[in-house]
Amino acid sequence: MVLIRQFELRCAQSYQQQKIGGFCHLYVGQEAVAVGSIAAVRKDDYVITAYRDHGHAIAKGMDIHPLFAELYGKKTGCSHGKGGSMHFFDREKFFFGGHAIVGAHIPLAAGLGWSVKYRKEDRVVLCYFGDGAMNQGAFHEALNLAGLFKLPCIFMVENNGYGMGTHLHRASAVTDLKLRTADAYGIPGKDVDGMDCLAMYKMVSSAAEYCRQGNGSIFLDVKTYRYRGHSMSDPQKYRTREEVAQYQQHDPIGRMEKYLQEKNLIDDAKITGIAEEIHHQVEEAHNRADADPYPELDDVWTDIYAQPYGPYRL
Amino acid sequence: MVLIRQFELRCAQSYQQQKIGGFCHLYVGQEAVAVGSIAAVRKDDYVITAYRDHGHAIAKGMDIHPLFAELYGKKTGCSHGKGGSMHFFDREKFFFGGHAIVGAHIPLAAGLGWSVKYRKEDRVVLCYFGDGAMNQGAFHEALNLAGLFKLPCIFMVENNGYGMGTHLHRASAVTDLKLRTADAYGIPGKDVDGMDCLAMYKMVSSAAEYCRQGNGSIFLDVKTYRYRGHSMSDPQKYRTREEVAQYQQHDPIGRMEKYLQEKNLIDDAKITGIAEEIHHQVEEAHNRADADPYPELDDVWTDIYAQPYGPYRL
Amino acid sequence: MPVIQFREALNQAMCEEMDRNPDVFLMGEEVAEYDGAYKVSQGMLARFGPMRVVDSPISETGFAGLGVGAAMVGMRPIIEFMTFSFSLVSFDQVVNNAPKVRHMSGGQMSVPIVFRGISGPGQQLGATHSWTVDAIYTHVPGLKVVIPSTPYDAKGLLKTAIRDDDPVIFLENESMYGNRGEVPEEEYLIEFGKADIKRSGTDCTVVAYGHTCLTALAAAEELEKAHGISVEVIDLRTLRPMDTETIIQSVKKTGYCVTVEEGYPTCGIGSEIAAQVHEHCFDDLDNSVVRVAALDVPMPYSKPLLQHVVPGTARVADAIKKAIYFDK
Amino acid sequence: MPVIQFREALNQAMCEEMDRNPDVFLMGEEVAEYDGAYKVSQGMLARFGPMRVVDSPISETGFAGLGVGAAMVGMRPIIEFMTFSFSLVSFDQVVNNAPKVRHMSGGQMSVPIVFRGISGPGQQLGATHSWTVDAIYTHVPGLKVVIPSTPYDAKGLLKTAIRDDDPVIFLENESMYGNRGEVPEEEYLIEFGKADIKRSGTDCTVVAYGHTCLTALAAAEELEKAHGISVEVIDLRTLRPMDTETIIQSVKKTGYCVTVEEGYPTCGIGSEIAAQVHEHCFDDLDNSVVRVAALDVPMPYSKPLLQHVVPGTARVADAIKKAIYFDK
Ligand SMILES: Cc1ncc(C[n+]2csc(CCOP(=O)(O)OP(=O)(O)O)c2C)c(N)n1
Ligand SMILES: Cc1ncc(C[n+]2csc(CCOP(=O)(O)OP(=O)(O)O)c2C)c(N)n1
Ligand SMILES: [Mg+2]
Ligand SMILES: [Mg+2]
Repeated sequence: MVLIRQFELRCAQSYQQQKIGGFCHLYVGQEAVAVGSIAAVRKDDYVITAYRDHGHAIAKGMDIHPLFAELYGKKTGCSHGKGGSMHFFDREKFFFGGHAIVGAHIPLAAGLGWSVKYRKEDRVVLCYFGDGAMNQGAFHEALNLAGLFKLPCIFMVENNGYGMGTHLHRASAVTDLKLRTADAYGIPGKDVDGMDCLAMYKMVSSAAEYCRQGNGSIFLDVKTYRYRGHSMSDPQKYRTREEVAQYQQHDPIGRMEKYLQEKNLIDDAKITGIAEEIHHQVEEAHNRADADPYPELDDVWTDIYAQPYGPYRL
Repeated sequence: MVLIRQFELRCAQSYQQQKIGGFCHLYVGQEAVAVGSIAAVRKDDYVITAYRDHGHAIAKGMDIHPLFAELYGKKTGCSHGKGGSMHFFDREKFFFGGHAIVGAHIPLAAGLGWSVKYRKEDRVVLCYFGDGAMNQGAFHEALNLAGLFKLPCIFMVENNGYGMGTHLHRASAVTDLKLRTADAYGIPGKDVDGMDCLAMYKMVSSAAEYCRQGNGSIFLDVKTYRYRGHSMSDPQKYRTREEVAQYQQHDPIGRMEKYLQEKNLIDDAKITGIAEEIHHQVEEAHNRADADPYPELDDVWTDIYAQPYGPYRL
Repeated sequence: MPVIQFREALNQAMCEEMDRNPDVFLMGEEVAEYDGAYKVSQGMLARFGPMRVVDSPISETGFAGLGVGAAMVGMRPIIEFMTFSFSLVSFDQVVNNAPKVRHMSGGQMSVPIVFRGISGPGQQLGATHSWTVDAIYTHVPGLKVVIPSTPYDAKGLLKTAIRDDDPVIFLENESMYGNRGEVPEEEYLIEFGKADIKRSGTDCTVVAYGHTCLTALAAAEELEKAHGISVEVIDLRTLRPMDTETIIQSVKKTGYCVTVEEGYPTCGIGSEIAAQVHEHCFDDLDNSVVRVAALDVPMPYSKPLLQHVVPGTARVADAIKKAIYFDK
Repeated sequence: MPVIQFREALNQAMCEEMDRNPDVFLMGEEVAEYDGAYKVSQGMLARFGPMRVVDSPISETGFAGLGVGAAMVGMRPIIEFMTFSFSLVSFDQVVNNAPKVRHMSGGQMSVPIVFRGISGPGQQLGATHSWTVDAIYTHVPGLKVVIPSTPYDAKGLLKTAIRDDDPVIFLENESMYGNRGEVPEEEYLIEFGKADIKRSGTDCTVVAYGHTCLTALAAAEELEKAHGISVEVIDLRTLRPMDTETIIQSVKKTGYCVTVEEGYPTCGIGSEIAAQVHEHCFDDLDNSVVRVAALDVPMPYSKPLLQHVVPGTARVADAIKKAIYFDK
């Protein structure tokens, strides 16, 4: 979580320095969701998410240097500079992106789940999306398929209360989101505190168990909060500073530190030590990525087809 | 209902005689749904439905001659021969089609409802679709909007148990369809016997009242059955003759006749008389349509834009 | 050589590839228990069982996307659209997810998926059901677009499509499913990006594909018989990649060119070919390229209107005559 | 004359039409309380209230369709897509329901709706977010497609679009929202289907529209200064209907033609123009039409790659030189 937090803060800085282009959606505040849930499953379980994907990528074990490089549009980026902030991928780590069209990756998650069932593998799929995404048709169709075919998917809404500037109650006719899936798709739903890493861990552990046993999908309404704007260019007039401050009192990192201190598993020195070490790691990765070369211009022709059939004449 | 039934049987004949092209989906067996529901609302309430639209068009008061003419592709058709079986329309009768892409008209119904609310009119929208259509994203998005904006719409699923050859339980993760809308969109749902015209009438009367009072939308799971194949070219291997026969025992027309007889409102002679009169009416309309002229070839250039800007040069 | 129907050729291609590779499966509306809305998948459920031949709900976005997701981990889904008109409700899945995941992942992920089904004006189905989607999908880099004109081509091209590591749009035509043709018993594949000269000639090049190939061949016969005009008919077979080379060589020889398609004319396949032919054969052309397409209108239901909108043999023959300044 | 921003011109057009006609309303994501993702609708909620300036959930199919339904009973919805890349998830509503209801109802129903928003390669948003949808929507009869290049045109064309009785696709460009230009205080409308010659010249015709118009003008300046080449720049203003007549007249005068667009080249706007120009100016052309478009690849994120893919002034200038056989 500390790594994600520091990575994101460094991104914010780089964005201001115009090292990062396009949209950049930070995960600050939501760290416990990705970290707790991904820790609860195996390395070879599948993960797929939307455009606010930095946290999941890091939690899934991606090295941060190719992430910085991707953000800076460098050839060494995880997607060779072609994807950017919203399109992190790592095939070897079973991280399937990073998808920028709201809701459109949820059917892909059903497809990952389908492959697991088809191949009789012992695997689950973690699929994350926002509260705003639940009003897309793609969500509806995918969840019906997952319910019907009993696919081993854990669908998690990272319910941070807002889709851009629109509060949940202005976008969704029903705000108790788990109701939407239990009765509509036969997919049982649970609420979980997404600011509490351990709660996430426990909930996803048992959900994964449920899926692995062939019971079909599960839905989690993960209550969380993003501290920063929707993207880097959001003036945030739709909420008060007080609201943000209130959530920050339950900061997932602070809570975890407190918990570990209470259990005597960590002390202040250790905390500072970790923070410094990570700071170092982040700076180092950033510096390296910053110095990396851009792709060659001819690289625009690659990664389109498996066997390129060459540039069209025009 | 008798008129619809006879109209449809005549269509079946005409289809076999290749007077009708394209797809032709008959309403035989479902008559009580359109008749009971449309009778329960006012002439200027809005109606919109899918491609199985003959029944609704007739129930909404459309003359059958332009319907036959439409089916035969004639200039006198309600849509000048451009729409065909799946695209009956009557602006003056407030019948808004006839739409052939499954689920795609449900957002239009929300739009009709929106206009009513916006203009502060005293009107309701009746929107029909099939059980298969409920798995389309368009359904989900439209119902969320209707629930959120509290639009005066009665959404009716004509639940005849099949989407083409696929039974409801093989297409929908949840088969108690009213559950899908109550908890997902805050739109209350009720079951109703769609083989019983009076039950439809009563249910829709009270639903319309609910909508007119500004309470928002309502959803009805209308249990019905189609006696004929999905369209005229369906071998119907997915169900048994017995199943069809069983439903036919509850035939909506037969039931209505029995009811009226019990109440001494009609006798056998009257029933035969009505049937003959309608038979006559149907034959007359069919004959007239059959003799009507086709559109001029140049008519392909009309009805595309309000002010045609002429054929493109090519 | 056995003579079989177009639909059987497609069925054979799918069955052979499913025998060959357990990762191949077929999903779509009514493909399994119903044996396919147009009987293309006849008998496949019985043969391969319900995990490999799968009826889906009416959820094009859902199952097209499911296919893309499955393909990302190396499965080889064949997704049947009952018609490509219905692919438009899942357009984003087809033009964004399928062809761009490889790109946005920097080449880490392949999406070996085939979307197949009917495209074309159809049999009086009205404006929304009668899409010819050739041009729309050919527009999109990352997709491949394939369209056979004979049972032989159908089988060979579909097998290639299923083995291809990229998303393929495979276009069929309802009115051709019953067409018969020779198809060898031994296995064969047909390479993408190679046009096939279905008829050689010296007076005019006609570029066609899929159903319009048959129209072009009929027009060519007619002109040969009636006026001794020698028409060369090029069957593109794949629209993306497009074999511009073969077109250019032919036009350099004949000096004239006609394109034929059944979709909307504006920004169509004919527009693209015309632009390219003029570019590469500027000094060889003795007239501008003549394009034949559907009239630029929504497809009407009424039969005479429909027949007026969709180009038939007579319109193609007239276009050839116009192209080569033949007046008699 | 007041000088205002492009986005203000759009805002004025909407406000004036909403003042004029109570049936006009604006709906889209973040258009109301947020004042628009790109501030085009700034202040409109405050002025017109929440029934007329409406925030919608992230449900493009839902609200695009809602707009079509409302239009069927005579309302005049302006539906904002945050970008037209997102219109692809509601493609069926835009290309089937909006433009075909009039046709399929035999002319009984009008659908006076405006879909507006950003189209174009954008600022490093990656392949799925960077659609230039010009060609795809221009392909479809029943739609009208409008794309302004100046604040003046933006206001006049948008007002015409809102009053038009047919569905209009109105394309804007993010990078131009801040551009300034003169816009008169008195009311004016700009007719559809009339191109505007933004610069006259005698040596070469360049056909452009929207953002590419600015690129073309810059290239023309440059060539004039550097080499005394006199370039005529035609701004199409509307892609459907397209003012082929003005293009033809210009090409007949100059003998050369270049097209410029920012979308995918295959079956693009340039393909269509090239095909038509060759058809109508076969004897007037001294070279084939040269097309400039984005490279035929998904849009990459990385800035240098993106700049390589999207045509800039240099590429347009080179194309003009190539077209007129200028080598120096
Ligand atoms: C189909 C589509 N519509 C609109 C957008 C623009 N958009 C990007 S993120 C976003 C808000 C999403 O909110 P939510 O799903 O709650 O996720 P969060 O940002 O809160 O993580 C919007 C409207 C998009 N990317 N795709
Ligand atoms: C988007 C789309 N997909 C598929 C079809 C083909 N199709 C037409 S009707 C139909 C079955 C619909 O079933 P249901 O909604 O239950 O209505 P019913 O026919 O029973 O009245 C299908 C699959 C279509 N028209 N549109
Ligand atoms: Mg959110
Ligand atoms: Mg049904």
